[in-house]
Amino acid sequence: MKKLINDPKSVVHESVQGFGLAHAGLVTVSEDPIYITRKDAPVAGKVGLVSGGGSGHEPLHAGYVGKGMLDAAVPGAVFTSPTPDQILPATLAANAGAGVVHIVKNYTGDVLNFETAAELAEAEGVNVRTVLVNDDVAVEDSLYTAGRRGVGGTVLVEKIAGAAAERGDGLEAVVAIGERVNANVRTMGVALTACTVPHAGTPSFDLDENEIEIGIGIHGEPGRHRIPMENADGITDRLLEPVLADLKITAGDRVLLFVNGMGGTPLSELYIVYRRAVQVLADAGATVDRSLVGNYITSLEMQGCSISVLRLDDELTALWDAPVHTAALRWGM
Amino acid sequence: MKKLINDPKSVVHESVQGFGLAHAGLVTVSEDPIYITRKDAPVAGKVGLVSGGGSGHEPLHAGYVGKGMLDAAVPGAVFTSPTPDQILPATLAANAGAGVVHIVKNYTGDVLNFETAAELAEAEGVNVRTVLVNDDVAVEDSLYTAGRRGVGGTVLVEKIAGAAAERGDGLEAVVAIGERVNANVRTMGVALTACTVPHAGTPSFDLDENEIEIGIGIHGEPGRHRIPMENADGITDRLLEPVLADLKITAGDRVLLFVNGMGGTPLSELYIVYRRAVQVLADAGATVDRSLVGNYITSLEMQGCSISVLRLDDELTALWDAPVHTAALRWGM
Amino acid sequence: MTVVLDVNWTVKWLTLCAQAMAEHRIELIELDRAIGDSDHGENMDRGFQAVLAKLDEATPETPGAALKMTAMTLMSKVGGAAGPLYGTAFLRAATAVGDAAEVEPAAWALALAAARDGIVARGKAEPGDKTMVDAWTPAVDAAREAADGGSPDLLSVLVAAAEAAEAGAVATDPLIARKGRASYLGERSAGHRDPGAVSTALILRAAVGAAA
Amino acid sequence: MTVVLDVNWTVKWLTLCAQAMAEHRIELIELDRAIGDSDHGENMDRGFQAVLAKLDEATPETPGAALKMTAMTLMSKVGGAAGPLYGTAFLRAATAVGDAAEVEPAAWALALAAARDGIVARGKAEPGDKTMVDAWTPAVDAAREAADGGSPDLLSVLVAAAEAAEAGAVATDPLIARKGRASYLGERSAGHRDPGAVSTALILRAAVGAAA
Ligand SMILES: Nc1ncnc2c1ncn2[C@@H]1O[C@H](COP(=O)(O)OP(=O)(O)O)[C@@H](O)[C@H]1O
Ligand SMILES: Nc1ncnc2c1ncn2[C@@H]1O[C@H](COP(=O)(O)OP(=O)(O)O)[C@@H](O)[C@H]1O
Ligand SMILES: [Mg+2]
Ligand SMILES: [Mg+2]
Ligand SMILES: [Mg+2]
Ligand SMILES: [Mg+2]
Repeated sequence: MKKLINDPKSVVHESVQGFGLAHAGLVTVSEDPIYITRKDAPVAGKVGLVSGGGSGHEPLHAGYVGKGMLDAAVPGAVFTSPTPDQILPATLAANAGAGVVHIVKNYTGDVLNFETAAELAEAEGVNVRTVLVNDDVAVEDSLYTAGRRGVGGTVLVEKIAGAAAERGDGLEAVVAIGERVNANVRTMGVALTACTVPHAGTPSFDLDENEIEIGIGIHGEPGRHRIPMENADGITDRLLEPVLADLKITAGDRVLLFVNGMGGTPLSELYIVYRRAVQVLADAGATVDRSLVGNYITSLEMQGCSISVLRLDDELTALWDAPVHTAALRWGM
Repeated sequence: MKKLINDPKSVVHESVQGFGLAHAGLVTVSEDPIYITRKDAPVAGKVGLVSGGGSGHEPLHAGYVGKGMLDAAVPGAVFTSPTPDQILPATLAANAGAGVVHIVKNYTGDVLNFETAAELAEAEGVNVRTVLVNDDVAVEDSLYTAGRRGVGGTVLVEKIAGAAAERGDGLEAVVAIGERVNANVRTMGVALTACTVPHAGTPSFDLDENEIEIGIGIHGEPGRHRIPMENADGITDRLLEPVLADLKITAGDRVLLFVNGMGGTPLSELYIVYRRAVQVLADAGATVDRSLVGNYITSLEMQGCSISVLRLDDELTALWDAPVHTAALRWGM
Repeated sequence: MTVVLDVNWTVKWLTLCAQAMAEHRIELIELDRAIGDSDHGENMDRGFQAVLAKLDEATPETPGAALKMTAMTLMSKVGGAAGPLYGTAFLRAATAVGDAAEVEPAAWALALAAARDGIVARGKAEPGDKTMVDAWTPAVDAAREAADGGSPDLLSVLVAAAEAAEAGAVATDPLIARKGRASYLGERSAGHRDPGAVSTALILRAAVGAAA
Repeated sequence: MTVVLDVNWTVKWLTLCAQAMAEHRIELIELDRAIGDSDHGENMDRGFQAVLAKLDEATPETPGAALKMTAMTLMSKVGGAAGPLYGTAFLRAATAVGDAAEVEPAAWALALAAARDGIVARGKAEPGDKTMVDAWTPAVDAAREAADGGSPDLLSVLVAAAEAAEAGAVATDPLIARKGRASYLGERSAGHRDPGAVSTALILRAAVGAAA
């Protein structure tokens, strides 16, 4: 394992310190317990947005703290959800009295820890609502499983719900927008290589030189099945097929196409995937109205990508276009 | 070699097509020969800025085409400089009559091909000037060598010269700004792993599990020397030392600190390096006034980073802050 | 020498838990690597090291106080799925034993049942879902049986719980996970042991060690 | 059979060059991998395949026309350092042979010298800098000597040039590069053969093959 780190135990702490130094105009970093807030939090009258989860997915979530997106982010240890004693103060810091929305990726650990923190915050008089993100079509959604995971769609939920909060929507309205995004986005990912969690020191799974792992999540966990290496167009088709089927994409749909890198794949390859995805969507009669291509929700240095498709309507499009100023996503200001 | 590609021969072509589709509002893509221009090029009255070089360094250069930065980018084959028959039409497309500046990284291939293109463009009546970027302190600068390479500083030259052209500076003034940036920026890089050029199929050099390569360029070429793996702080110190010495950084200097990922290193690790670099600069009495952290000039999926330091003055700072709207760098608009 | 479940025993138990997590850290990481995200050993080790640090700061007055401190510490230091689940387990156990200075074997069996119920209440897993519940449930049953039986001495209750938990952990091998991260693997989760079931067995085995 | 350097020979030469680049593509990539950026074989192969395609489209009328077409094609298809350098070399050679239908051995030796001078003019490398110049310079000298000598037949000029270029390429092994990408390696460039010198030797060896 070769990493630009000092000590597996200090990775999150030092990285967050560096992040705070690099974006001092944008965010405030609390070091003990660790959480990041928007410089001007709490913003008077605004619903607060808080998200968090294990580290190792950067720029998620700290990179999305700022105007038009999150008020606070709570990073856990690498691939380990944060604890209530971090989430609670982040929630309090984000609360301007209009209530706080927790955006939680659907993993047992995240759900349980945010649940506890929400109870504690409610006990301190904060109105907390939760938007659960579960956009991963690689996982069967069933009452008898942990349910679908939250993956690429999380970035879109955070951006669009963030814009709704910024324009002044109330607590229930922000939740409704977040849930609308979640209901209209599906994602599927592929890994070409595994990643190495610093404290583990060995790759999170073993993959042969000519195998790829279809249906991976974002925690270096193995995926749904393993197939021989294919070319980019073949992989793209394979990822998009269940996404479009589950979303029931039909002719005339307008979509946002999000090709996300898992961290170790060159941007040039993501554009090759994007190119094919546009063709496939065109064949389905859908129009790509908005796009996002890059490393936005990663798994350390894993090679691979995920494709997310979000069905747009006029309001979601306008909220997507609304100005945003965070470390990792910025436009209009 | 596992890559999200269809065929090593079509990598650049398909990637540029995808790029064009994803950023259709921003750029126009010419496919034969391949080059990318700003949607509204040539911009009346404005000096045109053209850069280019081998592919594999994305988002460089196509990602920097747009308002406030480049008018055209010319991608060659992977790690191979583009040819005059690409550079010439890109130069003509960027020319609004006020002349064109070629921003060229100092590699024999880039220099020779841009030189030829410049002659051909001059023959067609275009005023062409060249800004040669050579910021890499890993390489000895001498009349008897190919000279220092152009690496991380290129991004800063393109942004700042681009802002100068955008505010209406004339040809010689834009060149002077570009050269001032180049004179005040130094860079040094490290590789933790090699990268694999698609058509080559094997890693560009062999590195043991506990070795790193100090002083690498951006073409997967081996570096200046090889040392046993060190921690992030140690590596940061090692990279910064020659940068600060060569730049003669002294107490009171204000700088832009640019920690660049080589493509395969997680963002979280870049922030760990950034954190240490700020400490080292502080110890030298310098203030980090502006910063850039991320994958901006890469070597495919190589793991590692480079650190660039640019000595700022008020004008360079203002030009850095000026609005920019490209696929990979955007603020103020 | 008859063993009593007092605060000394509790502190010794927690100390041995911390020792076991440190020793089995890599094993638990490896188990989690196979069907999860490679962090269970790291999480448990971090959590129990923090418990040790707390014990260093101040010695709790009762077994219940020690268990409550452990609950709060695991909750705030472990994270992931295991943090809230073990946190709830220790909290429910603490509530069950109240502020007694010594806990009777039968009461301990009830405390284990309360812990298990807490885990089920939070995590909604059923036996057979390939989670830590598959170690806790047989342990709870075995402890109750031992406590109800002819010789309700503490040691036999602890040994029964540990052995049942260990057997329960082994029995997760062929199961297909239906809860937690391993469930994403579907059928590919079969053939691997659940890391949380193993850490549960380690914790209950440490309880035996504390009585030695 | 005496060999004449006419357009047929030139076309055959270029065809054999393309064949040699395809065959040695991986070898040249490997050489460039050691002290450069792993693209020389790919670049040269791409360039000469394009030359082949041009030859398919239309047969040039004179050796000079074939050389000029080659120059323009390499210039626009090879890229990197080798593209402009070989482009210039072929362009200067084309100019040297003019529009003659047949080129005399002595004139060919002069054309090779012009090619070499073009490379030096563009790349500023001196002999010993570990570049293709280290293959061209001995080749030029040997060709001139053979052409000046007793039996100025074409084949002996071609053979002399090829052998000298091959020896020149081998002689780059111990050199420390002072130009091109290999120069970044400093002393670590010693112990490797320069890829451009090897491709030069391949080109000049193909010229012998075309006369067979
Ligand atoms: N819903 C659940 N109910 C009971 N136990 C669970 C549940 N989900 C996960 N677990 C247990 O937690 C263990 C994983 O813990 P850990 O690796 O620390 O957390 P995470 O899965 O968040 O990375 C599993 O091995 C399993 O025993
Ligand atoms: N300044 C120079 N003069 C002469 N030959 C050079 C010079 N620079 C590089 N070369 C030759 O070019 C070869 C490399 O070509 P190639 O790999 O195709 O281009 P690049 O170095 O741009 O990747 C070297 O092996 C060397 O022979
Ligand atoms: Mg985890
Ligand atoms: Mg090259
Ligand atoms: Mg885990
Ligand atoms: Mg090369």
